[in-house]
Formats: sequence, structure tokens, C-alpha cells
Amino acid sequence: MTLTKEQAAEYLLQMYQIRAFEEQAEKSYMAGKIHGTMHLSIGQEASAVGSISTLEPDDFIIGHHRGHGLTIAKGADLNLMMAEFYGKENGYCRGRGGSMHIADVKGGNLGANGVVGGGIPMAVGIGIGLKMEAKDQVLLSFFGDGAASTGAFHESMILAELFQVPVVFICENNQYAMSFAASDWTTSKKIAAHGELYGLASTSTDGNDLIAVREAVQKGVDLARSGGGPSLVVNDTYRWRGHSKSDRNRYRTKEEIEEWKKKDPIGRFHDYCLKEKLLTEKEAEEIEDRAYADIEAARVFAEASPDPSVDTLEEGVYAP
Amino acid sequence: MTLTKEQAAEYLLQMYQIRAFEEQAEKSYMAGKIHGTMHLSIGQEASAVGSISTLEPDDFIIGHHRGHGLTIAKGADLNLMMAEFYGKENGYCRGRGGSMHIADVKGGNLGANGVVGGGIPMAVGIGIGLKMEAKDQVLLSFFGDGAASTGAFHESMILAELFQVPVVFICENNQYAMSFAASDWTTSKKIAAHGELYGLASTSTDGNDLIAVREAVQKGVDLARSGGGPSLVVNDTYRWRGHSKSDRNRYRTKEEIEEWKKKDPIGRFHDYCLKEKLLTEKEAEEIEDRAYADIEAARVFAEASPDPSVDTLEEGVYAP
Amino acid sequence: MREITYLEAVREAMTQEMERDSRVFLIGEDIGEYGGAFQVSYGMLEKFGHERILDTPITELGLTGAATGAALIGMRPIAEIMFMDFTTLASEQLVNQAAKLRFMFGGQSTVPLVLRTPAGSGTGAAEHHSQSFENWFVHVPGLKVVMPSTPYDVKGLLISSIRDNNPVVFIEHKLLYKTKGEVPEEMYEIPLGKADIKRQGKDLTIIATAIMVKKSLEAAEQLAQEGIDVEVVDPRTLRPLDTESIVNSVKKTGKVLIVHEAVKTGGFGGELAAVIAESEAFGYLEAPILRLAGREVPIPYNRNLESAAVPQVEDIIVKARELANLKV
Amino acid sequence: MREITYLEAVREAMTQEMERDSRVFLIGEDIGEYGGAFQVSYGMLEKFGHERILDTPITELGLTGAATGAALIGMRPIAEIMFMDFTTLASEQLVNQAAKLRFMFGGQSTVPLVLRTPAGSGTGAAEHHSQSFENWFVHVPGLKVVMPSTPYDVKGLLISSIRDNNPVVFIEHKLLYKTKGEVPEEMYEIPLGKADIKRQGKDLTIIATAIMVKKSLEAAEQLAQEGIDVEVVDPRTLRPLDTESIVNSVKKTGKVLIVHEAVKTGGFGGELAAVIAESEAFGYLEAPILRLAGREVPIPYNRNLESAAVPQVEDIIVKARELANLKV
Ligand SMILES: Cc1ncc(C[n+]2csc(CCOP(=O)(O)OP(=O)(O)O)c2C)c(N)n1
Ligand SMILES: Cc1ncc(C[n+]2csc(CCOP(=O)(O)OP(=O)(O)O)c2C)c(N)n1
Ligand SMILES: [Mg+2]
Ligand SMILES: [Mg+2]
Repeated sequence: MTLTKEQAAEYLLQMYQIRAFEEQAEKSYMAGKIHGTMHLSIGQEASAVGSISTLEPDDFIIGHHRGHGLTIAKGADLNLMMAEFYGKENGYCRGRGGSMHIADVKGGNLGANGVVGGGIPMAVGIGIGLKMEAKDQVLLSFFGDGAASTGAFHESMILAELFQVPVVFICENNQYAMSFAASDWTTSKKIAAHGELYGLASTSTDGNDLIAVREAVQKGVDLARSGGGPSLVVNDTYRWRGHSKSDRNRYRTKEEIEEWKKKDPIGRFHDYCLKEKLLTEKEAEEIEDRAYADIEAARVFAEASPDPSVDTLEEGVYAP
Repeated sequence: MTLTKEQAAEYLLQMYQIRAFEEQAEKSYMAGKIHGTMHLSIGQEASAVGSISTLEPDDFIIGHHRGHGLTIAKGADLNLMMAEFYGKENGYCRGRGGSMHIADVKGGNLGANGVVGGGIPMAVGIGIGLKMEAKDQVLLSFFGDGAASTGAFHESMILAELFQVPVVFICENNQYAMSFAASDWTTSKKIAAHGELYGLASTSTDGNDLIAVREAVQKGVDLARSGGGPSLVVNDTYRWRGHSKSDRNRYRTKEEIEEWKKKDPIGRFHDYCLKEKLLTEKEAEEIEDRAYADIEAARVFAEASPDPSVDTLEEGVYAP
Repeated sequence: MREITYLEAVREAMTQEMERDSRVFLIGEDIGEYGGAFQVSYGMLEKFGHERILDTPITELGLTGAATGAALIGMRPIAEIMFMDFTTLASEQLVNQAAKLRFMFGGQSTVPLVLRTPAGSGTGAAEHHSQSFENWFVHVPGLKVVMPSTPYDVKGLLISSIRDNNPVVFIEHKLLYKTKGEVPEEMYEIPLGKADIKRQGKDLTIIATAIMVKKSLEAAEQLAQEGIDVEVVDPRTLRPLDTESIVNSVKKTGKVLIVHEAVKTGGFGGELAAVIAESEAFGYLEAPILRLAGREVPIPYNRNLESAAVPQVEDIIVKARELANLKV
Repeated sequence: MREITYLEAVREAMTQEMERDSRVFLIGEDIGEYGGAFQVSYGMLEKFGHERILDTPITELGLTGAATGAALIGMRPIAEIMFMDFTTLASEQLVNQAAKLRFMFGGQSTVPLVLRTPAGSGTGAAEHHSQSFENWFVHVPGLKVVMPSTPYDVKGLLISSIRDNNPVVFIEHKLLYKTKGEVPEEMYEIPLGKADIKRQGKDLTIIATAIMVKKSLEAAEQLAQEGIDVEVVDPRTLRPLDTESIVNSVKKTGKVLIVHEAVKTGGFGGELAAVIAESEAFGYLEAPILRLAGREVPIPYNRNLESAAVPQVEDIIVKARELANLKV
């Protein structure tokens, strides 16, 4: 499954865009332009881009609270996404959802979620609907290692297998649920083992290696599309930043963080592309520059965008 | 682990008492003396008596909706139990709980439960409490195969292992959750496999063989008492009666029921006792007669007992 | 006109909508071969097959979320929670997800979901199979809450609920399942948000829900013989609430008694009382606004205690008589 | 007297009770090294160790049930649900088990459990981290519900809650965590079920909960300059409710405005209005009973929308002024 130059350029661009978006998000927050909290996915770019690179445009994803990367990988308009992050009226959710609830329904992104495990049961139902309508679309359902401890995960795996839904469940195991170390109750291997017991074809991958992620998820996507039912992929990765703005990183060491930074998914894919002659040094630099320029443009767009009018508060609670 | 004559006599008596209680419960219901519903455990006597025979008097159990057998095996006063079943003021729960909520707290029976899976999370906490107080008591937590599909089960197994609670979780797999066949989503072996993955020592047994159940549960009890943490035992068994009074048995065949009746746990233990010369034919008959006489006496007691006075309705909602 | 039971009306509405719209399906526990704990969906598996009658293991949270997800992409699921007591396990997906997805996404989505569940006591099933939580869901913007009292209302309201583009909590009462009434064979809608005056009267208004409508009508007949003329208003939909019909009735009679089965404290009766007390009807009140509702206890098993725990016809008569004779 | 924050008052009450009673322990998510999402339990792990500070994975139902089970055998657990929005996942164990075990068992058991959880909006955390469900739990016999508004009340009420032999839902407000007030260093109890008149006044009564007490007091100061003398009543405990204090205040002023953050429809304000409208205070009412509460929307992310979704000081002033000038 070798990549074309176009693919290489596209995936590297998306990864840089994610990195740049998260860095900008943090800056904007520090500058007091954003209220609320946010969950940054710096360090997890390969999991998002590698997984979603296997989809057709009309396929679906449903995400979790750490969803910026997933949203970009699914092809979101960066301006509308940044505007939503800023809570502006022309953002994807008219400023109602913000960081934890960005959705791009037309683009097949059925939304981030503020409730850990909250998206997993819905993923089963989306799969049921796709199957009933005999659509050949598939869904990627993303959640974290912490979500795997919830009852929602257990019930959903049982239902997914029972109804043989066309869904690939993707556990982004970044080693911690806030301060709770995945290793304290389970490991990514164990999550895959649970998946196997539920009856799902399950594997775990080096989640910082875009190629490895892509290959693992592609298997699941092919299985789902060919009527083979659900599968589970565990991407082992790491978040460089704290869990959220309330995090004081008391539960992990600087050394551990540094160790993982050496496995930077962008650096690795960058080097791979050069090694495989998919990109030149210069092309890669241009891509990086473009990514940061795109995000800067998005920031300008977002900051110039209007806040929702308070008169519209009650709009959109009920559908006609 | 051979039995003494006294043990054999006691266990056979309890199994007959359970059978007799359930038959009486059904009669009383048919006669219109009971309202509500009930869940009979005829066919599951070995699981209840075999499991609980491993406990010391001051150990605990927490049960489920199909709990009559567990209650008798834990040494309940049959009169107070039958009175509760009849909803009388002198029943264990003053007629407030009835069939689905019989508890004998002094006797270490922390109650049946109307919510499937409802007792499992509490079992973890009871274990936490016993451990904190450095008591050497242990708890048996009973639930059905259907309960194993609930999120409550998943979360509880994770917490039980994390806190290394002195609890033996006992899944009474009677093959169905109402009409839902265990085999449709899992098997008793699979439930044990899940247990292993959670980190619990797990086994499944012929739940209609009192000796086999007793040996499996004894291992778990010894482990818990010696600080070795939680374990899981799956007792494969079968309920002869419908799920409850609303059941029309559309989901299973007469043949299947007949097949399982051949594995009658009482008959098997009866024959074992004779074969092992633990009891004579005559002694066994006397035991059976005594069991039915005990239940008849309990019925008379219950029917002669007073209903709660409506003036006392609001008593016991809050503790002083 | 043809008479069928409240239970048959539920089944008929679901069946006719499933015949009309292939996006409608059922999901729940033991709703297939078993026919549902109350036999509501009995026979539907034969008619629609396993593709559209989705029998699940015990997974209240999972199946409610599955229904929500299916609705999110345009299906029209009807989820059954076997007893309302178990909506406590499903409420995360119902309250945080189904109710909020549309608003949270800035109007990008709709969630045409119906969650059916039987509430109420009187079956001797005790604390865990007898509760009424309607006011929990009335408290959640994004949800609609329907609570029918007659077979006719069941059919029209359930059809409207299935066709509605929002999540609807449809609450049935177990003791009403066997009650009979005239129901047209053809399909019809009763708009959500319209109350129904079940009995015209001039002396006082009783606002009642579900089985309390039936009991209030019986009470009203007996009170009529004492010369007390009671109007009985059935909101039918609790959210959105038909405030106008309620306010008008109270303005007419000047006295109001609110009757529901759910526990009094924190219940829907409080909302009704507040709606009246803050409305123009306040100026017309000739007496305090009285509530008669479930006692402050879990539902006990014993038959006598169980019936004492919720309002009975006699209780309604006594309270209404007291109110009728009140002079302020 | 020494001043500490509302948050420190929570921590001090828990710490002192844990020092006094070895049966008291904490269980929740990220309450150990992390110190809790709001740092409420920060430092307690060092003091009490992993034996008594039980950090759990994400298992709201499981940890709430675990706390319930521990309480059932005589421990006195304090469970933390990180955000009240997630009590939707815990409510089965809280509502069906903890609240009912004693009654269901005919009085054989007690369940001395405290479930602490932060409610409310204003932090920009949007739909899933901002809700206020107090009236759900007020609706459940067997539970007590406490909602403090000051550091002083927090300490006394939390100590009472921990010592109470019943399950108590202790609801904190995120925006109050940093507010300061005088709090004695020694331990003291404030009885559950006693309201507190936070401000004496004669023209009208405002009944407010949690952060709305603070806002109402600010509003009252400004209204005083207009010559409107407002009495502010803080129930502090919602279940059991101190009806007497409320009724007396309304009898004195003849006018009442109810203010809470939770969504208006189906909220606790309905219960308060009903309690007043059915009481002897009814005869003293000079105007309709008004409610000012959360709008009928999920809590949105955008800062302006978020603050428009719940009552602000200015809204209270406007509404109270309108009420003061009302003549019926
Ligand atoms: C049901 C629920 N419980 C608790 C939280 C608070 N919380 C937000 S994110 C998080 C950790 C989630 O861990 P994981 O699933 O591994 O995702 P990660 O943050 O590591 O990407 C927690 C506990 C929540 N949002 N939802
Ligand atoms: C949470 C919940 N969902 C549904 C029910 C209705 N119900 C009562 S018993 C039962 C089947 C339970 O199956 P299992 O756990 O195998 O126990 P069994 O009845 O077979 O002994 C169901 C679905 C319930 N009581 N609780
Ligand atoms: Mg994680
Ligand atoms: Mg079973």
C-alpha cells in the first residue's frame, strides 16, 4: 500500500495543519481570546490522518472531546472550524458547540463529544442505519483509552457485533485518561484483546506511524464495506500537552514526555516521505509553511467573524 | 473436598427447601394470593447452595431478581421469607420489598435486586469496605448471564480488580436473559474469558453439580480471604420455569427444557449422596419431606401474618 | 366505532407507521419473539422481521444511543425501555446527546427518535418497576414529552411522535394497557402540545395526567351527584405544554387541583402550579392551587401500601370536595 | 474571622471529617494526584494515601454503586462525579439503589453516602459540562439534596451531610469555588433542612439557590437604592425543604420571585411556587409568583449566549422591580 506523491503531500499537509491549529488554539487561549477549555491532540496527528485517510469522501466519522485533529483530517474548512473554536456565528455550529462539539455534518463528521464514551453507542446506531439503508458507506468511531473503561464501550461492542455494523472502532490510546494511566487498569493490547472477545477483528498499532495506522484501519474499512461487520483498531500514541487547561502534569514525568516527543509522528512521516522520494526537502518545507499560513488565515477569519446575536439564543433547539 | 454426612444432609435439605419454596410461590400466585411477578429458580438449586455452602456465617452475599434460592441457601428464616413474599408486616422487609427485594441483612444477605446488574457495582463497594476495615469476611456477588452484557458489569470488573476486593463474582448462566439466548452474544466460557481479561481468576462450572460448584467457588473464597482479590465463577445452569409470569416460552423448545430436566441438580446430588453413602434412601426421603413441611409451615405462618398498616407507609424512607 | 385497547393502539400506530415509512424501526429488549414484557410488539417480528425489529441484550445505554445515532443519519427509530425505572441507565444518551445534538451542532442535524417506556405502579412489581420520571425529561430542552391517557390519544399522539423531527419521550401507563376505547382504523395525528378537555365543568379544574385522567373522570362523575361540576384537563403533551388551555380553564373555574401519580415533590405538578401562579389566571384564583400526587416514598410491594402510595379515586373526591367548598 | 474560599471549605470539611472518622473516604475520577478537575481534593492524597483516596477510571455508574455498597456496610463514602452532567450515568445506582435500599429492606439498612458534584455554567465548557439537575434528585424520596451558596454554608452543610445517615446529593457551583468568606477553623454542623435568610427585607421575597443567591444579593443592594427592600431566602437544602421559613417570608412581603440557574421548565422553581401557592401564604400574595430561571436551551459555548442562557444580576433587578411595582 505505497503512497502517491499527491497522497504524501496531502497527509503531511493535514498533519501540519493539525499541529498548527493546536498551537494556534493554545496561543489564542493564552491571549484570553477563548474561554472554556480545550483538549489538544499534538502528538496524535498520525492517528487522525492515517485513520481517516482510508475513507471515501461520503464516509463518516464520529469523534470525542480531543477532536480537532479528526475534524481537520476529515477535510473541514479551516476557517469555519476556527470560527467555531472562537464561538463565532459563522462557525460550523454557529458558535453553540465550540471546541468540544465541532461537527461538520455535510462533510461526514458527526461531531466531537464532551462525554467520554458518549459517541460510541451512537456509532452503533449510525452503523445500523447505514446497514438498513444498504448504503456502502462506513463509519470510523474514535474514542480514547479512558473511554474503554466505560459501560458505554462494553454495551456498544456487544451491540456492534450483534448487528454486524459497518463500523471501525478506533481507540486512540494516548496512555492516559486525564491522570489515570492506561497501564493502571489495562494496556492497549488488552483493549484489542477485549475487542477480540466481543467478536471484533482487533489489532493494535504504532499510532505514531501514519503508514502502520493506515494499513490497520484500511483492513477494518474494507471489512466493513464488504459486509464483514465491525472491527477495532487501537492506535498507541501520546499527547504532548496536558489533558486540558486544568492539567498540572503531576502524574507523569518530563522524561516520559521527552521520550515520546522523539517519536513525533510528523517528523517520522516527513522523513519517510523524503526517504521514499515522495517529497523533496523543499516540497516538505513548502507544505509546512502552507499549513501554518492556512491556520493563520483561519485565525484572521475567525477573529474578524461576528459573535452570535443573543436574540438567536433559542434557535435550533427544536427542528420544525 | 469430601462432604460430611451433616453437610450432605444440610445441602440436600436446602435444595429441597428451595424447590418447595418455588413450587409454593407458584401455587400461591396461581391462587391469587400474591400480586406482582416472581422469578423462580427451579433447576438452579445447585448453583445457590453449592456456592453459598463455602461461606462462613458472617460472610455476605448480594443477589439478583431471581433470588429465592440464594436467600434460603444463606440461611434465611423460611417464615420471615415467605411472609415477605406475601408482603406481610413481619416479613424480612416489612412487606415493602417482596419477591424481588428480599434481604436479610443480619444474616449477611444484602438483598435481591430488581435492576439487572444493579447489585454488581455495590458488590465492589462492599468489598472495598471489608478491605478497608480489614475484616476477613468475603462477599459472593450473584448475577445472571444477561447482567454480563450491562455496562455495570464492565465497570465493576475493572474496579474490582483495581481495588483487589475480597469478592467472588458468580454468574448464574441459565442460558437466557428473558428471551435473549446467552449463545446469541456470548457463552458462559466467554464470560469467564472476559473475567480473565479483567484480571480476575475465572472459571466456568457445571452449575447443576453441587460438588463442582462448591469446589470452584471455594477457590475464589480462599483467594479473597487470603487477600488475593476478586475472582469470577460462571455456573452453567437452566431455569425450568418461564422467566417470570409474563413469559410464554416462545423462544425455546419443550425438548430443550426436557433435556435440562434430566440434569436436575437435586436428583444428581441425591444420587451422589447415596452413592457416596453419605445418606440412605430413607434419610433422603425424610429430608425431602421435612423440606416440604418447612415450606408448608412457612405458608401457614405467612398467610396468618398481618398486612402492614397503611399508616406506616412513610416509615423507613429516611434513617434518623 | 371500533374499540381497541390502549396497548393495541400503541402496536397499531407503530405497525402502520412502519408500513408507511421504511425508516421506522423498533429497538429494545425482548421485543421480538417475546413480544415485549407487556406484549406491546407481539406479532411485529413476524410482520417485519429481524431487520426492523431489533432485539437487544440488556444494554439500556447502548440501545438508546444506537437509536440516537440511527436518528442522526435520518432513520426514525422507536426505542423501548422496558420499564421507566431503567431510563436512569439510558439518560446520558437521551439527555446529553439526543436532546442536544441539534442545538450543539448549530442546527446541522435532526434527531427523529421516539423513546417509549411504561411508567407507573399498581402491578405489584415494587420499587424498581413502578416509577414515574416524566418531570425529569420535561426539564430537558430539546426533548418532547408525551403522556397519553386513552387509546384514541395513544394512536394519534404516537403517530405524531414518530413523524416529529425531534426526540420524543413517549410514556405509557401499565394499568392503562388493557383499557378500551374507540380508535379509528385509519392513521391520524394529534398535534403535540395540544391539551384535551376530557370533561367540561364550571366549579373547579382538575389537571391530570395518564391514569389520573381516568381516575379524575370517575371522581368527577361522583362529585357531579353532589352538585360539584368538575372540568378535567389532560395536557397529553407535557413538553411543549398547552399553557393556554390550562390558563383558560382556571380562569373559568377559579379553582384548580393538580393530580399526578409521580412523587409530589419535584414533580410535574410543581411546573403546572407555577405556570398558573405566574399567569393571568392568578388573578382569577379563588383558592390555593392544590396538588394531589404520589406520596414521598418509593413504591412498596404490599398491595395496600402500593395503592396508598398514589392517588386513588376516593382521594381525588375528598380533595376536590375540600377545594370546592374552600372560600378565600 | 479567617476567610477561605468555597472550594477550600469543601476540602476542609472533607479533611476534618476524614481525620475524625476512619470510615470516611473519597472515591472519584482524578481526585488523587490530579487533585480533582477543580483541585478540590488537591493535597488529600498525600495526607490520606491511596487507601482512602480512591482514584477510579471513568466509571460513573460503577463508582457510584461502589460508594453505595460501601455505605451499605457502614462506611461513609464521599463520591465525586466530576461534572453534574455525568450524574446521568450514575443515576441508576443513586436513584434506584442508594435512595431506596433502606425503605425496600423495611428499614434494615442505612446508606450514609455523600455524592458531591459541581453544577452550573459560566466556564465556557458548553452543553456537556454546564447542567444543573438538582430537581431530578429533589424528586426522589430517600435522597437529600443540598446546594450551598457560601463558604460558611459549604463547610457546615458538608459536615452535616457526611454525618447524615442517608444518601445526600451535595451540589457545588463551579463559579462559586473561588469566592471567599469567613469560615471557622473548628468543625460545625448546619442542620439539613434549614433555610437561611441572607438578607432581611419587607417589599418582596427572592428565593434563590447556589450562585443565584449571590446575584440576588447584588441585585438587592441596587434595588435598595431605588427604595425597594428585598428579602433574600436561601433554602440551602432543597430536600428536605424548609417550607416554614419560605412561607413566613412570603406572608411578610406578599410578593415572591424565584431565581435559579437550572432550566425553568420542570425545575425546582416549580416546586417552590407550588409549595407557596398551596400554603397559607397564598392568601397573602399581592402579585403572581414569578420565576426567573435558565432559558429553554442547552448551555451554549459562545460567551454571550452562555451568559444570556441563565439569569444575571441585571435580569434579577428588572424582574424584581417589575414585581415590586405590580399591583393586583
Ligand atoms: C463520562 C465522563 N466522565 C468524565 C469526564 C471528564 N473527562 C474528560 S476527558 C477525560 C479523560 C478521557 O480519557 P481518554 O478517553 O483516554 O481520552 P483522552 O483525553 O486521553 O484523549 C475525562 C475523565 C467526561 N468528559 N465524561
Ligand atoms: C436494567 C434492567 N433491564 C431490564 C430488566 C428487565 N429484566 C428483568 S430480568 C431480565 C433478564 C435477566 O437475565 P439474566 O441476568 O440472565 O437473569 P435471569 O433472569 O436469566 O436469571 C430482564 C431483561 C431489568 N430488570 N433491569
Ligand atoms: Mg487517553
Ligand atoms: Mg439468565
